[in-house]
Amino acid sequence: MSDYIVEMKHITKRFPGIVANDDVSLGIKKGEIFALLGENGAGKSTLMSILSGMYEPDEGEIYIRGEKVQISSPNHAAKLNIGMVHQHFKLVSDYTITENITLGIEPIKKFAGLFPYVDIRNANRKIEELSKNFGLEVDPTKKIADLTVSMQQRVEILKVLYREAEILIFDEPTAVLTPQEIDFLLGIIEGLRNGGKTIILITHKLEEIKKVADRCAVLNKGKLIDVLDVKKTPVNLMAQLMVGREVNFESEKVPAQFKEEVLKVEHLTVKNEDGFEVVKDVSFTIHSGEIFAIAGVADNGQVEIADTIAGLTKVSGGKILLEGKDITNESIRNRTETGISYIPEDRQSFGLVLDFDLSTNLALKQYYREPFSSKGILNKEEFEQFGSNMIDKYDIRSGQGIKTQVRSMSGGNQQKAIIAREIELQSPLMIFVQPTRGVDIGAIENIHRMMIQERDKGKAVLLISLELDEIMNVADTIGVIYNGQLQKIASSESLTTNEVGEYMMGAKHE
Amino acid sequence: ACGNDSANKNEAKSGKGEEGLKIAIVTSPSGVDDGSFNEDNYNGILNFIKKHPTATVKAVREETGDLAAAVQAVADIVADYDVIVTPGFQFAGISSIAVENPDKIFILNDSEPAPVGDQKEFDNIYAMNFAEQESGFFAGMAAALETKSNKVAVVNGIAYPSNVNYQFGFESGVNYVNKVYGKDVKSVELSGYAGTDVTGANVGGNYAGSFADEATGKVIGNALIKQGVDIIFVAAGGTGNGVFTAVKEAKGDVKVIGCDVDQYDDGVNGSKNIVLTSGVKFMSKNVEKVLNSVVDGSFKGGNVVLYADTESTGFIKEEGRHQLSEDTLSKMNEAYELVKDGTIVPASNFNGHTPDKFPGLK
Amino acid sequence: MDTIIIDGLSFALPLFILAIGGIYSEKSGIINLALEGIQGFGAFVGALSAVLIANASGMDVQNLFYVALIFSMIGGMTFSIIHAVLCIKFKANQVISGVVINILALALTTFLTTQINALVFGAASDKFRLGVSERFTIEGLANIPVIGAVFTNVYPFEVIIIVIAFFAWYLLYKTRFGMRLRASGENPHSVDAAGVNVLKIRFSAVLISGLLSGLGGMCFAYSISANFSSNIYMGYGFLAIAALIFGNWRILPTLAACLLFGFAKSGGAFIAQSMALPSSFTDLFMILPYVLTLLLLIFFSKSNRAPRALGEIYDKGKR
Amino acid sequence: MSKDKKEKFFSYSLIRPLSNEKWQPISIPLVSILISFIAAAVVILLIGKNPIQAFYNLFQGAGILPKPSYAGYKSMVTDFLSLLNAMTPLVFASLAVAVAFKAGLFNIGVSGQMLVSGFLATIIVGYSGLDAVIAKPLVLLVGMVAGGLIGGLVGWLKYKFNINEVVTTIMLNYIAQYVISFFIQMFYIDPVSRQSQYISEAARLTLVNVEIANLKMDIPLGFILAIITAILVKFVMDKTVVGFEMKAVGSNRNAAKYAGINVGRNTVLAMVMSGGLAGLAGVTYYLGHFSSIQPKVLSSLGFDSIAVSLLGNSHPIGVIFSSFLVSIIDQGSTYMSSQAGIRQEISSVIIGLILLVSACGEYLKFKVRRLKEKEVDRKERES
Ligand SMILES: Nc1ncnc2c1ncn2[C@@H]1O[C@H](COP(=O)(O)OP(=O)(O)OP(=O)(O)O)[C@@H](O)[C@H]1O
Ligand SMILES: Nc1ncnc2c1ncn2[C@@H]1O[C@H](COP(=O)(O)OP(=O)(O)OP(=O)(O)O)[C@@H](O)[C@H]1O
Ligand SMILES: [Mg+2]
Ligand SMILES: [Mg+2]
Repeated sequence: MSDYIVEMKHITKRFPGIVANDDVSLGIKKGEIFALLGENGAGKSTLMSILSGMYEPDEGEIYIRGEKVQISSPNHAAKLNIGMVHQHFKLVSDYTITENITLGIEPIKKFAGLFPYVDIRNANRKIEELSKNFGLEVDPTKKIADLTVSMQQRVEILKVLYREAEILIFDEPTAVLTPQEIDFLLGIIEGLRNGGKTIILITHKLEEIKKVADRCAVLNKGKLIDVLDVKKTPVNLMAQLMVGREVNFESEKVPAQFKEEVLKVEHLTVKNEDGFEVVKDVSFTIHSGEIFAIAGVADNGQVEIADTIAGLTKVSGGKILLEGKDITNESIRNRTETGISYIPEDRQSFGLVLDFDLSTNLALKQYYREPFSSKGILNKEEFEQFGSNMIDKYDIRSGQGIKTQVRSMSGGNQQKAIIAREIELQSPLMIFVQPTRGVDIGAIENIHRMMIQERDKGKAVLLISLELDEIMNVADTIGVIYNGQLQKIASSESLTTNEVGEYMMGAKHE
Repeated sequence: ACGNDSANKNEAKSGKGEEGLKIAIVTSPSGVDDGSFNEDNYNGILNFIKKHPTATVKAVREETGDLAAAVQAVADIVADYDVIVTPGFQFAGISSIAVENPDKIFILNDSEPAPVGDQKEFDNIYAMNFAEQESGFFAGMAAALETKSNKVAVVNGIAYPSNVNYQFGFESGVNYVNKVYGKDVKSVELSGYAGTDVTGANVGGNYAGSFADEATGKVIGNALIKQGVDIIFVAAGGTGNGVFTAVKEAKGDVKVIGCDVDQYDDGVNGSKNIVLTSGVKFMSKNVEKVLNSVVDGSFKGGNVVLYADTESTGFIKEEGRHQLSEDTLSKMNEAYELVKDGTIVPASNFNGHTPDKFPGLK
Repeated sequence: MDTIIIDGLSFALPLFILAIGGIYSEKSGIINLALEGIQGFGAFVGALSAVLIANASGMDVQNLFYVALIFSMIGGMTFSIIHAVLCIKFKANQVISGVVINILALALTTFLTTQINALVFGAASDKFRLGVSERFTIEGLANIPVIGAVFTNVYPFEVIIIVIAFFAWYLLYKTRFGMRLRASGENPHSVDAAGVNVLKIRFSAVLISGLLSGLGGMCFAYSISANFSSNIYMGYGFLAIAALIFGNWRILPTLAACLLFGFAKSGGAFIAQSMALPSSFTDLFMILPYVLTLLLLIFFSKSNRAPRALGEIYDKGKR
Repeated sequence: MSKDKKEKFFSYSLIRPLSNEKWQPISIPLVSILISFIAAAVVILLIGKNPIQAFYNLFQGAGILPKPSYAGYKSMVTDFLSLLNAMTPLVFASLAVAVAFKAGLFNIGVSGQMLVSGFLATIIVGYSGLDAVIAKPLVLLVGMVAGGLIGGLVGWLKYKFNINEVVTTIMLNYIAQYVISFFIQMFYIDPVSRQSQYISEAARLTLVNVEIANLKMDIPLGFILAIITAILVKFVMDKTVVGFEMKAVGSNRNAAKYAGINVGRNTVLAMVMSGGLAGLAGVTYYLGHFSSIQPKVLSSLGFDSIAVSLLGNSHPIGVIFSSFLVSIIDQGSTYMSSQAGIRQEISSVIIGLILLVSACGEYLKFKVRRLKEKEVDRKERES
């Protein structure tokens, strides 16, 4: 009997053109928080998907509590008390919290002793209780569609707990959370560990690992590099091991040189589908050579601002001027032409056509003009040429190069592809929404560097991020949004992280 | 070389040794099993084969019901047969094939061949039409004689000449009974279903507007029953099935009169039968007759209309296949003789008479 | 006026049960354009069974109404297996599978009907003749003005459909199976992650769909002509799909859509009769249900939403 | 170890010929067709007939193989031309389905669009007495415009009111069927044929009964156009900005919108193209293959084309071949039925089977890939 609760031995998993896991062996002790670290596409998700029964390994063995198992399905994994909180939540948005949590193990009662029905009322009570026990309060009768991202994540965690999982896997759980929420989540995770559960945590954020993890495995290109004792390993060594080079956490930048106005937003008001005002009378200006960041807790209207500027959402009041030209009612295409690059929040349903190949996706904003096409006829060679250049320039990794179907690429690399495409447009205004979400630290560094580079070239950059660190790090000017209103606009030097946090919570305003 | 021989091998009824007459029947989408028009023609061939066992028949179905397709289907197979039987107006266009294949014989039913140039009759086409108005006349008589509510009706498909013939014949029959036997029977017409014949004239009647719309048939049937009609002559093809169903579902004492062929079997309704009798065209008999003429060498092409005088039209009077009273039967038999000898000439679409005024209506 | 209600109901309810069949399949994520073929095949099996049993036992087909109904359900379910296997096991495009099944159903049933009539009954015929279904009237209620028509000349199957529809509603919205089924159509990955076999759920959903459609087909056969023949393929399967989309994939609104079709259809016939126009004009009134649907959809479609995963081939690896 | 053997058998008989992904768009349908013919052969055997014989007759009937005897003025050439004549509208109809499909739309209403364009072309040009030189192009134009307008309406309703195009097209099918039936019955009926009156020869897109070398043949002018159109469609879809945008909209509406593509315009445009193609199918059907219209009948071609377009992988050139195959089976069935004594429904059953099997093409592809991977694995293990 070994002292590991989970042991993975010589796991290999291949996908067309790539070995996602290459002879990986790991042991995880009961009651520890075990972190997985690695660049985008290193094989972290794949490895954990194997453990949670989503994939079967091509080679290798798995031992749970010392017993050899073949985990054939998530159901089987659940029986072994393994539960995974996926980054892309697997929730039915039309269903209530209770319905989602109990899905698959619904409590049954019989009507007139004959007709079975799902006993929702009882389940509601149980879940309310459970959520209180773990400090994850939710209203079980609420529909998923009405929840914030962090609430949805709570539901995912509750789902796993409801199934009495002992081994909990979290795949990049913090990528979509605000700093406060992250702290809260990490607290929960520690609480779970202290309650005797075993936790596996995938994350790109070293400080999180440092904060809660006991040990940490580093993967690179499918291979296990090392397993580290977190307490004893300095952060930059972890980073170095993972990326294979020295990483700079603080972005170096020269002071900004503001030039002429590029974007001017005046009294912008936006309503959502239900007619509810999500952006209220927002005004700000971004200059050439300026990185303007909007800080705020998720769902406070910042994404809508970006969507509206890019033309995806209609304006219900106010004006948008780009380089002095009123673009309030312009088509999306015209805005792009006038000069907007846009990295959208939702890369899978907006940023990419997942069934197209990489080269096509890279040309998605330019296909219609010279040299990609002339007189309405596409020039395929130009697509390929351009694609290959971008892959090299931005280090986009995938199984089959420009011919890779984007769907099969790792999330981080999908993000890189979008960034490459948008920066390459060289628009005077660049809008970055959550540009580093799900991206490894090496790549984050690159993205930040590129943003600053573009600024220095005289571009105006609008950055929208939930990560305060990121904002403090790269922004020249910060606007803090709360409840659809800009609470404060000031230069980044004049604000402390704490102040921004207070504005974000609506606790402080002008 | 492989097609012909094996075709014969595959054919169960084919004789050994000597070559028999090779017959094909090409039909509209409903096929030779339609229990009605096509089947009756087919039976004529089968009866012929019973007496000439070396002869063979092959049934081919054209699936679209389109005219051009029907002709194409005949063209596809004409090379391999001696006689082609084509029941249905859809086949009027075979005349061009007939001209191109003078050694083949065509038996066309229900239409005249389409003219080729000026030619309207062809040596190798025997085109037969029946005097539907006579069959309709007997149906009308039967209805008028048997009705208790004194309300009867005829349901048709579309007001093409053959259907108008049935309708006018039926109305002639009703009027004849009213006049001769002093009854007061009304032929009910639903206002919304008046027919417009091919000349654009309003001919009244109950036209469903289709030959294949059972649902509308049922609507009309129900509406008629609601108006108190207790005998319906159904000359509406597939649409007629709906009328049958309406009558079967109606609990009252309502009956129908079949059309074209003996439809008694369609009338079974539990232990009862709703078919009073059927106003028919004796097609199988005539098909057989023509086939006989082919083998004995007396075949002669031409376009003919067949009347009661050759016993080609009439009604069903075999024991157990109808529910006419003795009295009705004898009155109808009387009239049959008068139709046969030309004393009574029921109105048809274009014979110049009307149901209110035709020879024989005293 | 009564006729509008009576005929309207006897058309709307079979359409409704077909549409419920469609809802089951589509709520689970499988587009079912095969309704048309399945209802025909169901009616074929129902009619064939009735005729065969009548032939073997010497019973009157008339009395085999319920036998026919039961076998039509079995038949519809059996035939729907093709759709299920194609879409679920073989990952075929669901629209195409549906269309192909329709083509196959028409070809097979016409072929088999004539073949069986010739071989088994020795009589050439392209249809199976059924006894008509007895209609009943609930005396007291039938006398209520207007509403009374609902209780007049009712086919027994109308009652059966209402009962089954109620059960279908209960199964879909109240039970474990129903919860999982609807979730499979919204987000199959969540169902899979919950340890439930999405493919099995979808398979059962398609089979239920076949069962209900088969019943619908049989009811049409009884209500229109009390025959089985290729006339059963009148496009009602497609109409049912239109109804369920109109009803936003929910049972009650779909009932409303079906009633609309039914009443517009019988109403059209009624107007045609009362306007005293030549029969050719009936065609113009026949478009009433379809035009009405399009017009209403203009107002009601905005918020319509298909099950999110409808038509998606479920593949665990894909997200 | 019989499982291993079985696998080996599969790998040699199936994978080898199928594993080349480049050829899969061709090899997979071919295998599907083969499988379905085998299945059909079993059916034919079951009813006690000779399948080889039947298939042979099928091809004879379609003008692919010579018949032992021909009627006057007929030969294999004339049969073959009839085949092309029948195939022409099917090519157009399948292209119509394929184009919509690429843009993520299902055009279930090809039949209705065909009927409307056929009818309008009939009454506008077919009865006009115009000269052939003007009439024929005009027929095409009217067909295309009429079909395009209906298609456009469908697309517009979808874009503007979110009305599911499946519903719209089904409804429009019914409406077209009834309304046109009404007009034919009222104004254009031929009492003998009970169909619409025949159109003038000048307007007809098929030259009928052309006498050449003692043969009377039907020359389908539309056929050449169909081939050109298919190539054109392929070009537009693969090589042009318009096609690119339509495919993007079909693949991911959100991303298309984000990329600056006008989703509404492309939805409408795709349906206009699809409808226009359906219109061409309509005129080559009602004013080419046929020359009059049956009232109240929707051609089944519009539905068959959905499956045919699949069989051709929704690929314009593939569609030509799949239409060809399906037309052969359709056209040959009368002769087969007459020669082999097999009911024509069998031919529909064969078509059904082919489509059924080819609907599983994706699965075949998937299986082949899996088997190939396994083989690679085994080889690796062995070495
Ligand atoms: N189902 C699949 N089919 C093909 N390739 C796959 C599949 N799943 C993963 N891959 C590939 O395997 C590699 C590892 O992917 P994985 O998602 O495990 O990486 P990751 O470490 O989680 O990356 P990230 O940090 O971006 O999430 C990637 O190159 C990815 O493209
Ligand atoms: N059907 C598929 N074919 C190819 N690759 C796939 C397929 N499905 C998933 N993948 C890839 O498999 C990997 C694992 O998926 P998973 O959902 O765990 O990703 P993730 O690492 O959480 O994603 P993200 O980086 O966006 O956070 C991803 O890289 C994804 O792109
Ligand atoms: Mg990952
Ligand atoms: Mg990731």
